[in-house]
Amino acid sequence: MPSATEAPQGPLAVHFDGVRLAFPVKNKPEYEVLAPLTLSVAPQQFISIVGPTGCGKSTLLNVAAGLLKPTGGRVLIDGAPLPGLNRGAGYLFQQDALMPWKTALQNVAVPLEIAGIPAAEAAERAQAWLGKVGLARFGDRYPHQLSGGQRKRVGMAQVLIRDPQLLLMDEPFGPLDAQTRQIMGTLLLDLWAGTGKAVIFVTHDLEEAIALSDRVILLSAGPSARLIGDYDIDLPRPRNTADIRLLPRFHELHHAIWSQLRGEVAKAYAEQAA
Amino acid sequence: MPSATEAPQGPLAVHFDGVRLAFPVKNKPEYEVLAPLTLSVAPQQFISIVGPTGCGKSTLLNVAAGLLKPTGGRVLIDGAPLPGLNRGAGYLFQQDALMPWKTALQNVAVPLEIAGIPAAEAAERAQAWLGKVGLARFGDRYPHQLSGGQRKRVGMAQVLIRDPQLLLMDEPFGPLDAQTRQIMGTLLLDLWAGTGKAVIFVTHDLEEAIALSDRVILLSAGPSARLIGDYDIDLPRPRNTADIRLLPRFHELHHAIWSQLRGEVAKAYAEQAA
Amino acid sequence: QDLEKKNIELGVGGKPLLYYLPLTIAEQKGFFKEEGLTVTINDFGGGAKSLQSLIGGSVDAVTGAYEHTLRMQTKGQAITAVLELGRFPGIVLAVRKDQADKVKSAADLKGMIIGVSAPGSSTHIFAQYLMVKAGLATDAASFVGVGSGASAVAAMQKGEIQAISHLDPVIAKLEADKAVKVLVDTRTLEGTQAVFGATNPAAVLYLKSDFIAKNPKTTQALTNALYKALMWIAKAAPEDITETVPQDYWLGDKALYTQAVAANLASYSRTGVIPESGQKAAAELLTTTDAEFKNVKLDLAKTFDGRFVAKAREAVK
Amino acid sequence: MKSPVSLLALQILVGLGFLTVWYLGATVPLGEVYLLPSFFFSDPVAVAQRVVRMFATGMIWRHLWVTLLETVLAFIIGAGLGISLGFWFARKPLLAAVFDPYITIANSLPRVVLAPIFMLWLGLGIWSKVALGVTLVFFIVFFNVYQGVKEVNPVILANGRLLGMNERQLLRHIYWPSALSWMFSSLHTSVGFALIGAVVGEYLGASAGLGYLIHQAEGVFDTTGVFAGMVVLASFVLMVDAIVTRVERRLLVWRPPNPS
Amino acid sequence: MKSPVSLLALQILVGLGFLTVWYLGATVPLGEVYLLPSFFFSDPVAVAQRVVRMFATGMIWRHLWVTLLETVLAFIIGAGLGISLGFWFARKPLLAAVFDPYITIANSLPRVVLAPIFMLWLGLGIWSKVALGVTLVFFIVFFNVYQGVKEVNPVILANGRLLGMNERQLLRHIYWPSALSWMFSSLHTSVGFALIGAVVGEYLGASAGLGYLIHQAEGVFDTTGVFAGMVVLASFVLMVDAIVTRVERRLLVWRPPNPS
Ligand SMILES: Nc1ncnc2c1ncn2[C@@H]1O[C@H](COP(=O)(O)OP(=O)(O)OP(=O)(O)O)[C@@H](O)[C@H]1O
Ligand SMILES: Nc1ncnc2c1ncn2[C@@H]1O[C@H](COP(=O)(O)OP(=O)(O)OP(=O)(O)O)[C@@H](O)[C@H]1O
Ligand SMILES: [Mg+2]
Ligand SMILES: [Mg+2]
Repeated sequence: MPSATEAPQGPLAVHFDGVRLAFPVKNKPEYEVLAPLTLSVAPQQFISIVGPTGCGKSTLLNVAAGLLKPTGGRVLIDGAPLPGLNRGAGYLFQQDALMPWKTALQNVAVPLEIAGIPAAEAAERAQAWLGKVGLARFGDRYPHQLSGGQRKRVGMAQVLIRDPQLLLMDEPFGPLDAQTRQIMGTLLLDLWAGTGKAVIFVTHDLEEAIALSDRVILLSAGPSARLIGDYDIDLPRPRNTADIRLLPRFHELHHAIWSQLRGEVAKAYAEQAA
Repeated sequence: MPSATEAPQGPLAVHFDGVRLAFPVKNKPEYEVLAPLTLSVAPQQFISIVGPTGCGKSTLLNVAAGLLKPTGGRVLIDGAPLPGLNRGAGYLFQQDALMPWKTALQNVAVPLEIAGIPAAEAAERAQAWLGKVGLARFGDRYPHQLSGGQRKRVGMAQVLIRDPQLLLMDEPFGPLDAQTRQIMGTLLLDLWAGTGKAVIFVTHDLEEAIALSDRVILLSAGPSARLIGDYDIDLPRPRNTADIRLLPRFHELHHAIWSQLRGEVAKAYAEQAA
Repeated sequence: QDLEKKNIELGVGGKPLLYYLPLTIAEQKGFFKEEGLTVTINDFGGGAKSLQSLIGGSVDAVTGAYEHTLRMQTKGQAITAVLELGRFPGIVLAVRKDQADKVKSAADLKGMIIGVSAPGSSTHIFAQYLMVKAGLATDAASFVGVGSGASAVAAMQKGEIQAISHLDPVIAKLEADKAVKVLVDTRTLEGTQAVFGATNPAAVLYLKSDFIAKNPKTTQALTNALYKALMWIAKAAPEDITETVPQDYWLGDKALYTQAVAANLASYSRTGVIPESGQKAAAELLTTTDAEFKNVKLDLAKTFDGRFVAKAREAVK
Repeated sequence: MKSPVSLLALQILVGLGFLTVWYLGATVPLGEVYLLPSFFFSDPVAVAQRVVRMFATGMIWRHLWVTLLETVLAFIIGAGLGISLGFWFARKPLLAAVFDPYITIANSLPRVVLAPIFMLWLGLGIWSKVALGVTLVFFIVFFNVYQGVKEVNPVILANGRLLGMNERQLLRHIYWPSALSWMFSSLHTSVGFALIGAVVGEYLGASAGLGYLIHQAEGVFDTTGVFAGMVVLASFVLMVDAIVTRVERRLLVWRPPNPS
Repeated sequence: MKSPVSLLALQILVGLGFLTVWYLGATVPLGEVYLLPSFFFSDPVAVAQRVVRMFATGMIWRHLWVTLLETVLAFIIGAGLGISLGFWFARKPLLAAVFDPYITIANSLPRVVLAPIFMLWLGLGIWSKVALGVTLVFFIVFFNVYQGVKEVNPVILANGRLLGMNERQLLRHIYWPSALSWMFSSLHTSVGFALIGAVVGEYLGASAGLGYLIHQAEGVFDTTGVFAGMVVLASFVLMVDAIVTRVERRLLVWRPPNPS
């Protein structure tokens, strides 16, 4: 596992090279979300990003997905600058992104269908994926007939079924209960382990971040968020996401990150409220 | 504080009287979300509802808000059957519900404006509320220019500014980081304390539920969710939502609820995946 | 003069047509003003529309087909003509050049596709009348409405119709293009008499009968103005007329227009009076072709009121 | 919402009220004048008799068939063109920007004036009428589909693209279903306009069709005939619209039921 | 997206291309025949000269003013009615269900046939033309606003109601802004139809206006005059549409910029 301080070796799954992002705001100076930020995510690395709300985590994922063009710097994917959309990435959006005109099953099957897989096989594999996320019986429901957590899980199946080489996940387990979260976390780790996938995972749940990741990145409160923490999670793998929380090292890490994060959020709050 | 086992005394803020809810599903038998369920929420009571994803929490809130008509049973508000919409309730939806054509400030000011408060005063009070939720500088942003957590907080300000007598909150702190969650929780408790408001609070964060509530209700996994746990949270008030987690009684309660919940989720998962 | 009504709304269906030349002359020469009238000329999509406006009360007077006064009797509407403007219908039946050998008379029209300006219009009835007189049934040929503008020319050019019953300038244009051969021509005295045995009133000035009763002086003034125009036309050379009408009426070709004027010059009424023989001819045209007239007793005397022309003749010397 | 039966009853009630007003206006004088003089409005009894006669003698069928054919063709071709161009332009902003003023102009040209050109190019048969209808239907559908495509939810669109959809697949899986309700809204308007195109076309020059009949009746001031033609026309447009509504229901099953 | 200047250049280029085709088709024979015989199409040079003359002599102003007035009135009244009835019906499903077939029928009646009735009721002045335009604009706007109101996001609607909005406030704060883009889509289509209504009305019977001029020119086969009238008409509709677009931009500032 590459350490946070070592220079990254071999091809980089994603390299943010001085990426800066600012939004134009009408009648005001632009709003700088990300101050120039450099960050490398090695292939096979599972990296979590935490930070106060509104600091720019989703924005960073949007940049990695090629949906937002950085105002400065550039994004390298496996060493090559990202030309436009990042077609190798699978992105689970923070918002609902299911197609409301397709049933859960159709939504999950769509990525396979467009890849040219016959409809019958696509449906079969999609049904299997619905089972994995605990929704085997909900295949014929339209999104508006599902609960928030169910929609999120359909979205997850939709992204994962393609088996993309880079996974961008924006609070994927937000609307799930703790138990389901663990089940989904285990599912994600199983999928990821040994496949050479890189994962960039945004969450507000620090325990989850530590339990799943190789590395936890801490962003400062915005505007002009900077990378203020880069923690190597040197816990053994394979992990059981429930049991690992009992290890003393887990608590050390948690405490270290948490105290830094707490200060950051307090600052952000004070600043924004001003 | 009324105990869960005692018969509720005095006027009931909300009384679910054998409420049953089923959705018609095309070409299939109807899908029963809630099996007949009886539950009383006393005025001034802060009650949390936890349960596995998709069990029917949002549905229950929709019924309380008068947005869904129960298929069986009835809802009494302060003793009177709910005729249609529950106009005394403030409901923070699980989904985004901000008006995209209004800025954050306008969104927060709208409930005051429609109550006939002059625009200038409404704007001033809305600005103060934006400050309370840490978004003082974001008043002129449209919803699509805000992050997920920021939108949720604007929604919270929009609901709370009316000071409704019954608060229905569906995972209000879901997309917030832990620290902001605590700040918002404290804000909510301050607002609630001693005002005679009833709060029905849906969350997946058990610690949060215990830290905030008088009572935690546990729903079984759907379909046909039942009320399977009703825990009186006998922790002292006023509470500091951070420090209270250190009390041994907190851990006792947490452990008790958690073990029941875990079993339920596992069962739900097994059933749904089948 | 103390006219009952000085501001007159006048309706016409296709003002630039030579059919209505006297109206344009009266307007351009200021004859209405001389009579103390302020006339607004409203141009309608067709003669039928201008009649409807008269019945509806939005216009006071119409220059239109005499036939309308007869038709309105069957509808219980009292309409009276006071002045004849044209004495030949001006309708021409022509066949496409390549059919000229086959079709020598109306009897040969059997089974052909005939273009008319509109179904039910005077051009339609005229063709039917010719067929009936030639011993055919009214539905022995199929009739196609081809409109009255360039679309009529297009229909002939495309070869979609084999014969056409129409008016100038469509006929003039087709003749100039050498696209048709004329079979029956009621633009001339001889042609008209050959068909009807008499002249046959075309455009007239008509008004509602009760309007005439209530506004005799206004009616007189209108009659005078148009009568003056008729007299002026009777004396004018085609070139004078061309110079008098707005340039826009020239079909983009001054010489061609002058030629058309010359060809039509004889068709304008010399006396303004509709002769009884003409009234009968017009009535016969309708009764032979339209089932609706079969059982109706037409009162021809009510369709024309000659008092105003008589006075006009004295006033305008 | 009422049951279908009582809804029908209400509809019929409204229709009867309308007919009563018409009948009274046309036959009972108010003081001196008739509110709806029968020269302009005929009266419902006469119109009904005429309609019955039209069907009894069977003469109407040929005309009805011609108009039906023209309407349906105009509708299908116009809607097809409108939908395709709407999609195409919405996906090619530069193209749309360049042609925008020309489309606005074309939309505003009075079709009646263009009739001779249609006749020159397409003859007197059904196609010149179809063309007239197409020029009406096209623009109504085009503007709506264009806007509908641009209204697609940007998150769903981004998701589709990241799931690997190419332009064609985006069209099929995202733009098309998302623009459907826009499209159908315009189709409901278009049904009427397709018919108007056909009728006006026949009105300007034809040898058959309802427009021809109406024009003929108008030429001889047979108001009853005109209204009878319009009644036939109306019942017939209700049919076409019902088909559109049925297709719409089929395609939009996924929508949440209407709130409130 | 290109800069406004190069966009304009492209637009002009397209226009020039179109004029060239027209010019060549009308003046250079292909073998024996002209592609666009000038009897039917005139030619661009002659049309331009005629337009210049129309303005030079000043005779056009009076006509232009009449048509402008009619168009703008038809547009405003038609859109106003369409918007209000669209909202009203969308909020009263029973009403909408009962009147639905009648609206469909009314939309399909050929306005040309109704012209005499308008003239009867409204006289020969501008109002009968305005009425004709209104009957076109109304339906286009109505159907879209009706659908637009029904498309409102149910969660936002529920939120508004729970925030205490009464029907009027829902209309103002939720239905109206939510239906705006639907409304504007229909307004763009309507601009053209308002003009068509005015011109066709004048065409059927009037004493002034562009439609009157065109009709006069048509009667004497003055194709140049017809096209000159249409050119004036086109430039004038571009103006009205530009105003609509400007208002639209103002009212829809809150939208996220268009993706892709
Ligand atoms: N279109 C935009 N215009 C202006 N500012 C924007 C726009 N989009 C986002 N922002 C701002 O950028 C900042 C970062 O947003 P982002 O969505 O990346 O936050 P986040 O870290 O994902 O927050 P959360 O945890 O709440 O989801 C926020 O302050 C937000 O207000
Ligand atoms: N319109 C509908 N038709 C059919 N089933 C529905 C409909 N709406 C919701 N459901 C079902 O009702 C159940 C309860 O949904 P609800 O949204 O109340 O869950 P929840 O407890 O809020 O879940 P979450 O924690 O994921 O938000 C789910 O299984 C869902 O699939
Ligand atoms: Mg985010
Ligand atoms: Mg929920």
